[in-house]
Amino acid sequence: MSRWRLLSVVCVMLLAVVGWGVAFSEDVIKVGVMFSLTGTGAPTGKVQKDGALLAIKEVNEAGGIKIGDKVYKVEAVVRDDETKPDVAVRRVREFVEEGIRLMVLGTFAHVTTAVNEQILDGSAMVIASNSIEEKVFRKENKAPYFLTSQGAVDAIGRMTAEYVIKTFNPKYVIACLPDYAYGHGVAVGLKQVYEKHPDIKLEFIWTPVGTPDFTSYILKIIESKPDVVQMGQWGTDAIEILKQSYELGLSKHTKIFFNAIVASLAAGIPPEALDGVTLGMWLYHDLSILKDKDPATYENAERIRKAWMEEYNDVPDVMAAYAYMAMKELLRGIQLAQSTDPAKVYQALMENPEFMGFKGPAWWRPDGRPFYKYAYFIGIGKGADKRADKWDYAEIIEAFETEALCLPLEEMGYK
Amino acid sequence: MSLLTTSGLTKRFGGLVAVNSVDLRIEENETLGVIGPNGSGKTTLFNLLSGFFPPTAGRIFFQGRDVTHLSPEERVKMGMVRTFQLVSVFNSLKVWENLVPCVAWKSGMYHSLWRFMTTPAASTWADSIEALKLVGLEGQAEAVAGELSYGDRRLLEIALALSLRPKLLLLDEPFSGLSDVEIAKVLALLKSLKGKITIGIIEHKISMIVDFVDRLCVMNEGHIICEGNPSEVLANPLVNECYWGKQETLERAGVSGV
Amino acid sequence: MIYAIMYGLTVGAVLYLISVGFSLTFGTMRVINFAHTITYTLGAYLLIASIRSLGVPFFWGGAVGVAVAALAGYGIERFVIRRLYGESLDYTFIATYAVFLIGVDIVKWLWGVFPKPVSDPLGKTVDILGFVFPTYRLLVILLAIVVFFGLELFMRKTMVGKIIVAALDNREGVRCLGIGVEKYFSLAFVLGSALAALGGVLYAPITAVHPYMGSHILLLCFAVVLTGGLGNLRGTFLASFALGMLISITGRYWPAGSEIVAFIAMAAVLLARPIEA
Amino acid sequence: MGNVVKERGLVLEKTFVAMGKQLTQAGVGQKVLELILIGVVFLILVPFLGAHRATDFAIFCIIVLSFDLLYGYMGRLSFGHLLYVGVGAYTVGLALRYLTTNPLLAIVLGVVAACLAGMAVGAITVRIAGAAFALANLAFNRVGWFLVMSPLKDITGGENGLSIRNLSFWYVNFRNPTFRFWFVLASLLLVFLLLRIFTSSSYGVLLRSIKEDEKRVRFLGYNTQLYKWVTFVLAATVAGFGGALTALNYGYVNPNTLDVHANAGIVFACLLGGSGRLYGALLGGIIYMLITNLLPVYFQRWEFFLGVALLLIVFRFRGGIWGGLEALYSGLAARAKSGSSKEGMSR
Repeated sequence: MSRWRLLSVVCVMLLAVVGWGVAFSEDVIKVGVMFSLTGTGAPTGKVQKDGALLAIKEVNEAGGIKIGDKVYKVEAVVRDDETKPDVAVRRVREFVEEGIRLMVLGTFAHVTTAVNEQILDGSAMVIASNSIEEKVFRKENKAPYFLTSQGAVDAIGRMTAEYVIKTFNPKYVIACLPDYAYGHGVAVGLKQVYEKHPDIKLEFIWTPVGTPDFTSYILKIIESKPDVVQMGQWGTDAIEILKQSYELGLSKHTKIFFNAIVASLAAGIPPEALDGVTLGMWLYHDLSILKDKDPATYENAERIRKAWMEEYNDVPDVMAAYAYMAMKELLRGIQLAQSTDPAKVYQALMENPEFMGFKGPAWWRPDGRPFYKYAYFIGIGKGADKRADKWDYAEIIEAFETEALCLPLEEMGYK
Repeated sequence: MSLLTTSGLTKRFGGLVAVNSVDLRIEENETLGVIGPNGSGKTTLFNLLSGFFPPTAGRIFFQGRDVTHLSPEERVKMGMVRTFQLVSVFNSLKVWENLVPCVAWKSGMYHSLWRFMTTPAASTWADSIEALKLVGLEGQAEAVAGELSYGDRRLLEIALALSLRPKLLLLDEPFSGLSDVEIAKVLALLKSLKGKITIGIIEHKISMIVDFVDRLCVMNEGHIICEGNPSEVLANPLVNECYWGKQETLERAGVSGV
Repeated sequence: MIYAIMYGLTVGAVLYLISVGFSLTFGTMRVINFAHTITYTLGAYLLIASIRSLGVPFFWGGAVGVAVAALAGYGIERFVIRRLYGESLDYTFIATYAVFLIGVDIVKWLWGVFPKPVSDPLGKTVDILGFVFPTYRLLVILLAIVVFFGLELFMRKTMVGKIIVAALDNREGVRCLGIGVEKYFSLAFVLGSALAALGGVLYAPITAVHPYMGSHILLLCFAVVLTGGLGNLRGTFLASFALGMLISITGRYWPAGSEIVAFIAMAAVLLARPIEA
Repeated sequence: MGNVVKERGLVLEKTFVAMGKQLTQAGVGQKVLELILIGVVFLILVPFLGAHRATDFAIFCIIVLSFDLLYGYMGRLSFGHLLYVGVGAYTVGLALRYLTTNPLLAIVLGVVAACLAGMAVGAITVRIAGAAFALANLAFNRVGWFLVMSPLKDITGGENGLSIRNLSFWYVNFRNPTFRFWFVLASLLLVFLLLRIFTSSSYGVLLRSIKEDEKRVRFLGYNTQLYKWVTFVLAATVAGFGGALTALNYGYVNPNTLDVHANAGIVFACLLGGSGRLYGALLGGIIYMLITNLLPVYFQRWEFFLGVALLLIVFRFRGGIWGGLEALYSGLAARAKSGSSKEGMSR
């Protein structure tokens, strides 16, 4: 019967195909890098990857990592999580199986959350470079060697709410948030702050992810006439809702506060739609606002920005900057621990928690999050006429220092 | 009692009346020929009888039971089996595999889904070969049906129909597209069946079936205009007129010795 | 509420422009054309490219986009669809999906993964009975209606149109006529592609332009075409506006369900009227 | 007279030979051998890919096999097949969270749930033909996805998915990669055996008949709606089993398991290997996983590659890889045969 010979032929072919994928080893330290290089997260994932690679390049150019008497170069093993949690989990398993137990990853919150679950057994150390729901960092949920260079999405809610209340002194606020993990995390943070101000009316409008048209939601906002609307869409949804808000003249009725914007998204929004919108951001590439106030931070940020310009002829996107910081910290951990063992590297970072990040002095908390001196930056969107170059989409008006960045450790279940 | 009767059977397609109030009757074990020019409604009539589509009006009785609204498969189960004008067999299957669904049913497997799903198809091999022997295709059992000649596929289709143990076999232009040699083969097969089962046969060319059928029905424009034994029918001037046109003659039809 | 209806109409208009080509292709050639969404995406990107590099105004850019996308549509028809003519549905399905994948990657390669900004070319609003509407949206709705009547006229008055209509009705019958129907079908295909590109061009200022923009609208397109009846041009017109309205109004009262109602409506229609084709 | 007897004898002999061939083809011994061989193929994969990848591959193969029954054998292309994978996966996830600590029981529940979902949806969609069938299923899949994402978010975890922490019970320990591998491999072999029996039965022939011409099958006395429904439910059930294994394999369920876009991957795998052939489905599953797992590592433009490969399949290699190999083999066999007969003549 032909089936038999066929099967054996197939076996041989499979072996040939598979054999091609077998890896080899050298005098290098391999670290895993995984972002969403395809799928909906692709715009962010690409710059994140660039960020992580730049950090590795800097360390290698400075001589690599010295463990004992031996000097190791760092090599990134880059993978694509396709913006899918299951693919991410699969890739992490592959990393671990290939002996790569230190990684920097994370474009989308749910993807990173899934990875945290996967490494609960301590099989790997992960520094995520995106923000995740705060509950992941609670003691009972957090994987032993899991960190993030950015923070919790809940913090976005707390910080922006604090700023909005302080600055605009509103009586009626609508939070227009996307109906998925990211939006719900932000909502948790918002509620935590607004609960302390019972005189302010807070309402939520949830928008589905990837809806073709936001007009019905925007109209609802216009009709409700709030003092401030806090928007928190992400990805292309952010572009659409800002475009359509401009088109419908929302800003004539209501102050628009956009919770979190990054350069890769801002690039997709026509300048007129950003003009005059108050923008919250984790970070901005140009920190000249700190030039006099905090020269050390400014110079550090400038250094990174210049290195970035040289390497990629572009400004560092927020997400990219966090990936850069995550990788820098991971490599610092290896150097300190003199080992690539996840437990030791994690331990080393926790014992020497202070570092200088893109956005100022910071220290690692036991819940795996850094506390940055400057939690948040506030900018005003610039119209086409005010822009100096294509990256210049906002004017920074404040570097926001607040304790709201992280909940107290006791509340997170530590100590 | 007749095996099959229809009363006032009518089918309209939009404005067109394809079959118009037809009262047809087929007796047990007779061979009935339905003839008529193209577009006279023969195939539509067969489609109605076999349940291809529901009639606009009228009723169909089979063995005294009203089958007007039964589905094709239920009619097949009662013993009404048909073939198609364009040979319709499963070209991608092997010849013997074509017969598997038919003979699997015969062997009673049909009544137990589980048995049907788990018994190897090969177990029906002997029955399939048996059915193929009837039409003389047993030597090509392992060939792929699509590679047979058109005539052999026609034979295969008849084998399919016969393996369903029909009480009434409706043949829709079984000779169309066949070569003379193939026609002879099919005709011989049909002759061997004559008298054993009831056969309804549509044919465009009267000459093919005239010496073989017991009775002829002539259709024109959806009506049955004449019926009776072949010689009566062919002698009927009305038939001549509608069928051949006025200038045509019976000799033209190649009917000799009538 | 008036506004919700109004914006439902915009969504409907865009859905119509994209779906009609889809419906046309299916009705004539029995091809479920996944590649349709890539011409849609291409239309939007070419618009941007021509505004940026040629410096032409929006509407000329749009014309360039539609023209080039139509050309691409012809290419797809000539090299993929025509070779699969009369084949099983699945293969054309899969082949056009392949074209879609390749197209997305080419778009990413040419223009990058970052979303592109497109500004509203008019930027004015109109005041009707105290309700303020952006002019651009009115224009989109108007264009969809013009396209609808244009198509109706085209189908009724021209030879090509008549053949296409006949083909929609009974494909085999038309083929029996012995005319080179393939030629006319390919025209229908190009026409469909051009309309999809027009949809992309018109929607660009309202939505975000990114390489995967087509794959999202595609699902809604399926819903529209199936609700309206495959190959039924008027049904497609009605279905797009009905579903657009449904999406817009549901979005107002039950935001999470706004998109899914389209699919529920489609399932309901299919239940009531199964398609045997 | 003697001639006739001789002829009859010849026919009979031929009949018996062919019959024997048919019977051994479907015989128990051969099936066991086939299963062993498939097991060996996966075992060979382990050292190259790692047990976890081999496990992923095997699960994917189960899903592709279930799809092949529907598409390859019965010729009904569905774009909503992942719904059942998702139902199986979520049922396991929810059962282990709220109902039981026994993963085996959870698998049973998952399979039953997928079966029920298949019964309900199938009852509606099998009435629909052609492209509309594919799209109607897609609509149902989309509705399922929506249910998980939005109205049932509180129990399914929405976008974040659902982590399963009860993975070990008695000897059954899904935390252990080796156990996972063996369990999944055994499941694959079970599914394969089952489908092998189904497809080589009269029912299997009926399915292929329906694929070619459903109307004709009705005129053979078969209620095709019933058989289409049965097949649909069967495919859904097996897919649900695959989904249940996915959930246990990752210890995690997320809405991606029923993402309609991922359906294309299954269709592709099915075609790549060769649709309508169980071995084709297995081969397609493995090769698709190899492509999607390894290609992105070396090659950024994997979407492009996938597109080109699909076009090639559609235009050049309809039978997929397995079909191609079969053709190659029969070609070689024919050549060898004609060669040997020539030799015989020259001698």
